[in-house]
Amino acid sequence: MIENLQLLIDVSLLAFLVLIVFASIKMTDLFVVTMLFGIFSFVSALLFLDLDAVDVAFTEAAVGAGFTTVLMLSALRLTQPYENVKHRHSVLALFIVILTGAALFYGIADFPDMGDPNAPVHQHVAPEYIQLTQQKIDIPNVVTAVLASFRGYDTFGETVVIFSAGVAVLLLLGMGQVKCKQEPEENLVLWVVVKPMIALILIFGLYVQFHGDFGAGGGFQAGVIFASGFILYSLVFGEMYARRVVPAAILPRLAALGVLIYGVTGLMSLLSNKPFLDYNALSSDPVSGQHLGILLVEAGVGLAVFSTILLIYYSFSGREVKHHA
Amino acid sequence: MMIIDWISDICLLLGGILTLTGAVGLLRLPDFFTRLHAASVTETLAAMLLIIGIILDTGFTLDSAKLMLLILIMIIANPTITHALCRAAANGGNTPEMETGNPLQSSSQTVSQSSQDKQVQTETEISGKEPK
Amino acid sequence: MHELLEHYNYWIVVILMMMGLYIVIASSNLVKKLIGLSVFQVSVFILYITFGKVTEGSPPIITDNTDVYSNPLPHVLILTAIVVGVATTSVGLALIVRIQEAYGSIDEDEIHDMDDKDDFHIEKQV
Amino acid sequence: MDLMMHLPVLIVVVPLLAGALIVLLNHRKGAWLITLLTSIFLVYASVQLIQMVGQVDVISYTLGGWKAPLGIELRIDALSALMVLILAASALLVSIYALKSVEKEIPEQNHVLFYTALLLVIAGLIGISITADAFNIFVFLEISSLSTYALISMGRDRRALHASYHYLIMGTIGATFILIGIGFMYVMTGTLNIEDLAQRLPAVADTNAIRAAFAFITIGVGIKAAMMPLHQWLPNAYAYSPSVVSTFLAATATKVAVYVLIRFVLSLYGIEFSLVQMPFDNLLMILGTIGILGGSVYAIYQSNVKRMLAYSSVAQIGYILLAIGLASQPGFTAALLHMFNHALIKGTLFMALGLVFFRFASTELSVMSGMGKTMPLTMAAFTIGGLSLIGVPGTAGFVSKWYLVIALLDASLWPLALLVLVASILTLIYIGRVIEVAYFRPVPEGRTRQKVPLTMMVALWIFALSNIYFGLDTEISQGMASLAVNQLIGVTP
Repeated sequence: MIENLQLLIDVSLLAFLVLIVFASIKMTDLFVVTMLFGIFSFVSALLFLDLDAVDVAFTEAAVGAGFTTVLMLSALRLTQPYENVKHRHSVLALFIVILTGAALFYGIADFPDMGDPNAPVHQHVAPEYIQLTQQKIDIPNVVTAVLASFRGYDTFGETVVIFSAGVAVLLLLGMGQVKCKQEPEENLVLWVVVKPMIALILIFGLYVQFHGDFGAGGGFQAGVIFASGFILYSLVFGEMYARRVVPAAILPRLAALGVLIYGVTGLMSLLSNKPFLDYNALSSDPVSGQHLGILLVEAGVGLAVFSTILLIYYSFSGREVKHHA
Repeated sequence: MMIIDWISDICLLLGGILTLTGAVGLLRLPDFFTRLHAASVTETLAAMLLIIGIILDTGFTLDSAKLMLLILIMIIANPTITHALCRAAANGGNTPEMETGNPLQSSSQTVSQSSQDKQVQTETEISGKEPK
Repeated sequence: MHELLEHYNYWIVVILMMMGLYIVIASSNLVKKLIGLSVFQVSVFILYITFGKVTEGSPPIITDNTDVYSNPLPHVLILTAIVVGVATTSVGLALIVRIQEAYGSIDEDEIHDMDDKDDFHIEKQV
Repeated sequence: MDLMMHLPVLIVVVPLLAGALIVLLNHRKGAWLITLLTSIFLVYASVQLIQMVGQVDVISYTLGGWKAPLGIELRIDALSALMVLILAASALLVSIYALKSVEKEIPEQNHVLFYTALLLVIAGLIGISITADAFNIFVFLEISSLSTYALISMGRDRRALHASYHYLIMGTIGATFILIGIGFMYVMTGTLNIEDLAQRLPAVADTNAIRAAFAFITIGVGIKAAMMPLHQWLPNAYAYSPSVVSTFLAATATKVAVYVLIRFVLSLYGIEFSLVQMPFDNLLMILGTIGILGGSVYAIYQSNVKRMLAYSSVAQIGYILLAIGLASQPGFTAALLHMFNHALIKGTLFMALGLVFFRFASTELSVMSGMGKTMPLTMAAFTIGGLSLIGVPGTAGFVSKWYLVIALLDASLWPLALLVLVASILTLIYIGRVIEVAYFRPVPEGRTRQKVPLTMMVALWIFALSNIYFGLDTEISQGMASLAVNQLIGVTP
């Protein structure tokens, strides 16, 4: 019964996704396309939830539907919201797309059935992850365990990726400056409601940060949520005030600090001649060493992500609309 | 126990019906403000009824406590969002249709402003119908 | 019914990928290209997450209620990939803003024409 | 603490953390100094690693203390060590060169971030070269790519922005294709570790999914390596990026992509599957031939010397692919040798052009009129690089072309051997154009001998002289290449 229900949700959400993308191919108003993309991300987050990927769903909802959409709207403010309607060399495009599609259809033909517990994916490495997480790491959320310990090196790379995105955006757009006149209009309802809301968002961010061992969440999601609290503040009360709370100039340093926290935590194990990121070296008891290690690297990820996301937002929103000479 | 189950079912059913009416309203109503009105039904009352139905169904656990928090946030946030949207639309030069007596009779053709036309077009295309 | 649905996810994912790729190649608007790219990436994410699903499994958070968990590894991979996706999108948008400022357009065909003019201009100087 | 044991991970982590440290300190001169020190460390470490590989064959390093398919493993064999050496040496020379070049070309407020991005590119490329985890390749590919996009866009010309955007779109499609390919392999085997995959693939090798995975990875890597029909991003990206960036990228970036291709083809799929079962050898040879001819012909028609050399890079990738397509031991040796030598050649040429740009803010051919007299040392180095690119005996370029021709004749493909010679003549034509303008055209009026910073000249000449050194003494490069090949195809020497 439950399985059928899950399948039903799965089928309808995927159908939704196709409709949304189809609509965005047709649309020429970029605002609409952006909003459609936000919806697309949100629906795919629901789909991830339906497919048991709670952490992924959380991230996709926060990043895809939340931050990316805000970013695209900020970018549209600085560019043009309409697309010139013309379809150029669509024959070539169709050819490439059909070729790719054919290769994909060819490839998926002998995939194991979806959800088949005997598929190699579920037989080879995954059972060991679940078993070892219980034995050696002793936290309930296996995804966090794999993310921060088993494949901690990937996650270190991930933190560097977001850091390098911050560096890239900063190189391209600079930190931006805010003139006093850019204050938003007075809106009492928003002011009253948003203030306690921001407090709630920040508390929720902290909860997600430190509850990642037990449930969905972790440094990355927490960083995005925390940053979105400040983004909300700057949207409602004006960026000038937000920059007074968190000055733009310290954000790159905070992001770098986040990366360094992660890296140095990894290097700690070298002191006792264990490999990079071996958290067993952090404490005399291996399990508590793992706990400490995961806590530290998650803190690094959270800090790096929070500061980079906010930094990128500042870079876009603080840039003046320049008209081409 | 029976009664609670009944109440839960009624809540879920009512929530479902309201969601549906909200969706119909979103598609059929003539201008931005009336549509927003329809949407706000879905995002406040319907969503709340659905969540209450679920809470009653699962009984009092940690999950249902979280759901109650969710209701609280929805009560505060959703009307505010609707308000902010309305204001933004009004400030952007989008005025409500006052002249036509019965708003249901004014079709999308009579709505003159281009931004509204676009809105209509968007939603009809999503729903798979041809725009007029 | 079930037999038919066992590859349903994969089919739809392939269709989504094709549509995303089509937007990237056929659209000449830089922002829309980037959106198409994101759609393409998100469809790959769905592909991976579908790999990880186990029938009657539950999310990979250890509880006493069940022994069957979905595969956590694809989830971890896709968490990383989502971060990569948002990083790419933000760098792409920053580039688009700069292109708008430098060329006054975000239409690729127009920008190409201007590039050609730049080339020509320099050749004339020669 | 035995640092030697941890060198495999330190060569990735140190540049990454140095990049973060630069941002934290936010000091302009300090940024350069940290970059320089990091590259010195990298060169030292890569030399150590090569010696270690000579002793123990393969260095394996399990991260986090989790054994291979569970955790991520770093594996350094001779091929990886060779790549790390190329990357580290280029990084060192480029960072010496960068001091003055960056001062000139990059706005002051961006210096710190510029060096950060440079370090991240270096770290990303090294990370790709030593990891033994398929997904980890994707992660480090993206680290290097994101920073590359930013670095390219720092060029002064507005076309740099467009080139960077174009690269971003194509590069991301390429990376996503690689991700699809990895996913397809993962679903059939359940593992991501390359060794483990190699063991588990034969059982499922005869499936659509694996064949499709192979195709997707080849195309994805092909985009990154600028394989001929997928090369459109490269010419403008190289032509309009700052000199430091184009030098480093031309010397390394596409080679790392080719490395990934070799790694997947030889270590993962094995020769049997990829070159015999699939018609991959013929495909590579055809693509290589198209690349050699197309790239060379395009190069002849360019008026911007930097773009000319960029097209020449496309042609050189063609040589490497052609050599891999031979699927023979001499072929692979020739490919690896050319990867090494081409890094030297393109490093020299782009650095020389960087000096031209330093003085005249342009690399148009017309600007170079009479430059043999006004910038004699620079042009001399350029000439050495050019001769090496053509393949004149006594230069590094000759060695790899020689091996390639021998390998082609070995496989009795004499028409292709002839083609390589024809392509050398094409190279002679476009390099000859530059030399002709520089040495036989009159010096523009009022232009006197130009001064250039010593650091830049030193870096340039180290590159140029190494062209001659490795042209005369082939023991090191050839020895490394054949050791790598023997390890890859499982032949003991």
